[in-house]
Amino acid sequence: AENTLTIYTYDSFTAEWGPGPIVEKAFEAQCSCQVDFVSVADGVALLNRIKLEGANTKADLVLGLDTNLTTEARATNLFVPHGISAESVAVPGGWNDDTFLPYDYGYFAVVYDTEKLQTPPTSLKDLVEGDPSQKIVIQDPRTSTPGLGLLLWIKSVYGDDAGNAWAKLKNRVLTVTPGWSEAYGLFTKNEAPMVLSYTTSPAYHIIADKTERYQAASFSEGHYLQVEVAGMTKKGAENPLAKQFLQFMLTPSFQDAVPETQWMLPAAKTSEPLDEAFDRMVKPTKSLTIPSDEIAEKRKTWIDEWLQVMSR
Amino acid sequence: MRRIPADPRLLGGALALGMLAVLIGGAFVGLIAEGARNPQAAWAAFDFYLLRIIRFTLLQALLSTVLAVLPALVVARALSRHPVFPGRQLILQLFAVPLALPAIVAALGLLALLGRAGFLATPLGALIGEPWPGIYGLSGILVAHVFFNLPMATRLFLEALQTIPTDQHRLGVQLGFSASNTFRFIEWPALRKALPSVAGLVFMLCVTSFTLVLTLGGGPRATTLEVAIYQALRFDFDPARAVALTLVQLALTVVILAVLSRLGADTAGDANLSVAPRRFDRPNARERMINVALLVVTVVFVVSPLAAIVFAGLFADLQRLAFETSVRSATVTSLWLAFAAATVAIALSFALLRTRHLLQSRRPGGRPSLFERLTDRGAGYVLVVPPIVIGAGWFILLRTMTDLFALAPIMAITVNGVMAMPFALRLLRPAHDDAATRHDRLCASLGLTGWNRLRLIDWPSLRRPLTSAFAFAMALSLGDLGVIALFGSDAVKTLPYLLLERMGSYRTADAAGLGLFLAALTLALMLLSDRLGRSRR
Amino acid sequence: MNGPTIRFDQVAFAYNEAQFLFDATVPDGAITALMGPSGSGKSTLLNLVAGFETPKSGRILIGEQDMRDRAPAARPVSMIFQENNLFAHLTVEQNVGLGRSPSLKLTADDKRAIADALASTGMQNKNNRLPRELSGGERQRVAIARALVRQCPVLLLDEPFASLGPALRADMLDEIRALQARLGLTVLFVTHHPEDASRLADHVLFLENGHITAQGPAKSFLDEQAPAAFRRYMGDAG
Amino acid sequence: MNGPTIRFDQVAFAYNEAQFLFDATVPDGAITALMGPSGSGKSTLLNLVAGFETPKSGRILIGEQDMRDRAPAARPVSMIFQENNLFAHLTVEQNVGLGRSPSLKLTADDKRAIADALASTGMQNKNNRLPRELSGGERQRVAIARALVRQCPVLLLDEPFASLGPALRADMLDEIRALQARLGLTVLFVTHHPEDASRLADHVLFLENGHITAQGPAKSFLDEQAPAAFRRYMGDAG
Ligand SMILES: Nc1ncnc2c1ncn2[C@@H]1O[C@H](COP(=O)(O)OP(=O)(O)OP(=O)(O)O)[C@@H](O)[C@H]1O
Ligand SMILES: Nc1ncnc2c1ncn2[C@@H]1O[C@H](COP(=O)(O)OP(=O)(O)OP(=O)(O)O)[C@@H](O)[C@H]1O
Ligand SMILES: Cc1ncc(C[n+]2csc(CCO)c2C)c(N)n1
Ligand SMILES: [Mg+2]
Ligand SMILES: [Mg+2]
Repeated sequence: AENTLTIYTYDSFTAEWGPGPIVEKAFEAQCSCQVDFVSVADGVALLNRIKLEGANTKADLVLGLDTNLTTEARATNLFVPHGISAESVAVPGGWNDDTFLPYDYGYFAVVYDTEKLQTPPTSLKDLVEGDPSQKIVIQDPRTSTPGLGLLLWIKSVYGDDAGNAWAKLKNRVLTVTPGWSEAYGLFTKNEAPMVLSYTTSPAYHIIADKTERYQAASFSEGHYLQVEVAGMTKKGAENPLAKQFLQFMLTPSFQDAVPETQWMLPAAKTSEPLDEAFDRMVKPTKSLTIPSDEIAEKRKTWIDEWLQVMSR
Repeated sequence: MRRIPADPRLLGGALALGMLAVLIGGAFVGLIAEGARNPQAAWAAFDFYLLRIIRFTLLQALLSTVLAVLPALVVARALSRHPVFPGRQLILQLFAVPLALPAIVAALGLLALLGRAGFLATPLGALIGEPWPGIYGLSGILVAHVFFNLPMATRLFLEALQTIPTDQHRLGVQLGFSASNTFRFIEWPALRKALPSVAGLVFMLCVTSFTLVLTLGGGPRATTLEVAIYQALRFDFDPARAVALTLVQLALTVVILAVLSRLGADTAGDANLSVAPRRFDRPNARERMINVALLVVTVVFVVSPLAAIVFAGLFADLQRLAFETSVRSATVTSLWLAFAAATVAIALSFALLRTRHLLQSRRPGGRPSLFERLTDRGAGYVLVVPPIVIGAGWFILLRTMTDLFALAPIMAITVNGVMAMPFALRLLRPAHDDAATRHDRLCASLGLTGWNRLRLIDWPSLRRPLTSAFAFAMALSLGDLGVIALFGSDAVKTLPYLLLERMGSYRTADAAGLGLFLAALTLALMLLSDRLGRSRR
Repeated sequence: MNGPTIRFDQVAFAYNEAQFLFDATVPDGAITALMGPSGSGKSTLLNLVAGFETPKSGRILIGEQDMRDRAPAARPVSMIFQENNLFAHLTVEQNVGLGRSPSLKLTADDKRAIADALASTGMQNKNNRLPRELSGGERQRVAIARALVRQCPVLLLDEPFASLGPALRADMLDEIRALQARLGLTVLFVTHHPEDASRLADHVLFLENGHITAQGPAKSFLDEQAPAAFRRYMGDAG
Repeated sequence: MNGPTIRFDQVAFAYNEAQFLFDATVPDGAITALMGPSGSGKSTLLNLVAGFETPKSGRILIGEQDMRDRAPAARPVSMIFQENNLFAHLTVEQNVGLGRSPSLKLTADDKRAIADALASTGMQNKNNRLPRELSGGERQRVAIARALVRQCPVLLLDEPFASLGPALRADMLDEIRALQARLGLTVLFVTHHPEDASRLADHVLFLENGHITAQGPAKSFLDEQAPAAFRRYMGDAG
């Protein structure tokens, strides 16, 4: 309809306690338009949804892909350059993508239970070679972005030796879940003392639960970076609201919602400093990334390699 | 060859099969059309890993089936030997609850008991003399599958046992049958008739199980074909491979089920009016003790994870939850979607059953035709086609339509209905076939056909199994979240969807509360269906 | 209305070993008794007429019409089976009512006819019972009552009087006779009792081993010149 | 072996409206015919003896033993029902064999007895048929064959000869008579045929409306001085 902006995103974004409702309200107040969210399971499903719909898509904007997926997304030829200056963007390593714009970022981290684990691993190597009776729950890289994140993290640290690292880590893995929620659920139900999540996860427990029990382990090799992005479709290029929203996304009205709904770090300025809990989060010494092009090219081989090892 | 006169009952079955064919065929057409751009991908599916997956898929599914079905036979028999005792109805109603739970809720319920930090971890650890390792890996998968399928199989078997004409019990008593004679000559023939189809159903459910296998399986060592299909579509977006893998899954299932079907036999129906309305044999003290022990163990096994779910749910702010608009509207959405899906499931099952029975009665002795086989086991194979395949295929076909989102509820209803149909089919079949053998000639001679027959004969005599199949189908759809998520329409947010959303936004207590709510809703459904199904006199 | 003839024109049929070949005419608007030893094919013959079995070859004509490919429901035939004549979940009254209207939409006329039929079978006080609350003979009587209210030109009865005592059986025979006379039905009924045949039937068809081995007016079967086969069936004393 | 007496000591029973009160003795080691109009309570009486129904008051004694609280399976009674006597999924031979051994573990002796029983009921060629492949009368004969191989002191038969022709019925009656004579059984059988009663029975119990209204030696029922009630049941012609 006239004056409507259709945004495809994943469902935890539009969930009641997600940023969706806040953002929607704020944007509708300034554009006097109607925002329609259409949500799917997660970033990967989002990309496939776009591939499926092709040129017929109803989406003006797609919000919720991450840097591991941008090459593939670009290859669909369904996205158009946003034409917005990225200077207000503040993500590690800077930003110079002309098609996608970030709205938040975070670092993968091993979150552990201080009541169960006195000496958390201090490096990825420590994690891989540590006591196999101290278990970790991870996600499946075939179905989950944090799962893929860990795969890339180990790849970027171990390179061609990643296979051996996995072979060792395997003994510490309690189980591999299909998604982040399942893994985190097992962790908070005390099934395992460690889980793969984000450096910012403890902030949730501090702010909402008022407990310091769960902490992220800082790894000396650095942490793998995930940046979540949005992009404008060909259809969106004809809707002035699309570009307006992308601009809005980098303003405090949007960014203020990020920390305490997404439990990620904002990709641009917020109106007020973050809750002090965030200051106490692990600050990676080094931010690891693998270029999106390389991921697009090699992901399949790497997953096969992972499968080889893990299914032995 | 004699011409078979056209019969509306044949038409019904043909229509139902047609609908299934369109639903699945359409999805395949969509995927293949899309996959044709990259046909080699289909071949790439056949790699080192596939064999391993196939082996594991079959292993866990066969083990799960045996572990669920054999005890279910015994438990169903024990229940039928004691037709009245306090709490019997409640047990049966509770037995319908596991299926309605989203897999992750059930998995967490099981882990709350048997996990490394579960209630039983300490005693179990003491038992084995080291810290309890939890139930991850094959054992976890098996426990979970038995938890889901044993109660269901028990209900299905019990349904079959209840169609035994009461005169047979009178006869057995007359002839001095012991418990084992009764089993051999009266109960086993009825169970055996149901065995292949129940075992087949459980097997298919275990083959296609996904979240449970991934969550409790421990890793890629324990993955199933379903996961590979899921990956092909979700991550790699590789329709050709998804189709190839689905076909592999289908072929394997058909082969295994063909073997399974040798276990059973179509035994002769009894066309007589059942006169004596009760059972006359009383189990002796020893058997009674065994049965009680058996029932207690089973009930504890099924109920304790449910209790864990309830327990966890009680910590939620249930009152707030109950008054939230989002919960209410999700409840309404869930209920009406499930209601519509159950209607589809029952209509399909009924049409298929009638056609199958008609075809069978027309060939005394001979081999069943392809049509008959399709209406029989064939239709059940839909379970092996993952909903994500159906969803994605149709998505591709329909994507040029202007309003795809408006179709989301229709897709959800159809797919859930079709997926619930195999369950409904099995619940209905013993009673239906029995009633049909008894009534067909009489109806034909009185000119009772169509609506009149449905209203005056079929509905009253099948009221109980029909309502319970309906409630069961509703419960199943209630717990499902596959299809809706695929079409991603925010207009139709169901309870499991909301539950997962809360879990994802880390509202664990809310999620537990919703899990409890879903379980309670199922139980209420079962109670209601029981009430409605009871005959009026 | 006058009931049609039923013609069996070289009708062949088989159940595995058991072979049947029927060639005969059942006269129209009259009552014919079908007799013969147990297992000789009486029920089979009725099933062929009613359409529950299909001939391997030959033709069955009711009136002028060939019944091949006619579904049971489409034949002008009403039948009482040897067993299992009632719907277990319907009351006596409803079971009889179905003979009048398959939708149980009953006019005042229908209701009167049903009440009459129940009265004449002595079931008037058991309207609301379910079949399982009836004795064997009472169930048979409900089936007879239903036959009485049906208005089909051909009436087939498979041993409907087996569980009735002599006096009651005689009453039922008279009811059938009256109905037949009133409507001119063609009636074919199976019985093992020569008394029944002599009281009710105009004609007798005698079956043995799947074949019609004797037929003729009822009178001729019941005196000294009865066919030898029939005398054998009756036993030496018969 | 000599079959026991069966004593009904003020046995009261009711199905809703239908009231029953039985007070009589069935003589031991003899054959008693149970006659009476349809619905008079014949099957009910047999069910009480077999234990499928429980008296409201009064006692049933078989021999010296009170049957109260005895499960049907524990009573020294074998019964042929009015309907549904066979297991639909078992062959004729197996159905008969069950009368010999409830686990179908048959000795050579048993097998001989079964073959004999099948032969004497004329079912020898249908050993392997399923009940649904039999005619109504054949099914009854299988049930009779099973009764013949059973060795229970009390035999209850509910209209077992209804679907058999006269000659065959006479044969079956003779078989039962021979079995009874050989084993000294107490036999109680329901029939609607005075010929059957006169051929087989030593005694007659006559039921009406839930009460035993006449009893006596079979002879006395079958001549001019028969009780009035019995003559009514037989019809004026009887
Ligand atoms: N479904 C069947 N399959 C095989 N044989 C059958 C089947 N039905 C009947 N028969 C055989 O066909 C023959 C004729 O059966 P039918 O029922 O017509 O006999 P009938 O004359 O009615 O006997 P009765 O007086 O005992 O009822 C019998 O020998 C019977 O065994
Ligand atoms: N389950 C029941 N509920 C109510 N009434 C019943 C039930 N069973 C039998 N009756 C009634 O009890 C009476 C006696 O039945 P019973 O079966 O003993 O008769 P019967 O003498 O065997 O008759 P028949 O010769 O017709 O078999 C009948 O009037 C019948 O309607
Ligand atoms: C406690 C807590 N920690 C981290 C996240 C962030 N997060 C969890 S899953 C996901 C996307 C991939 O599925 C993201 C960004 C959160 N929401 N809650
Ligand atoms: Mg017959
Ligand atoms: Mg009776």
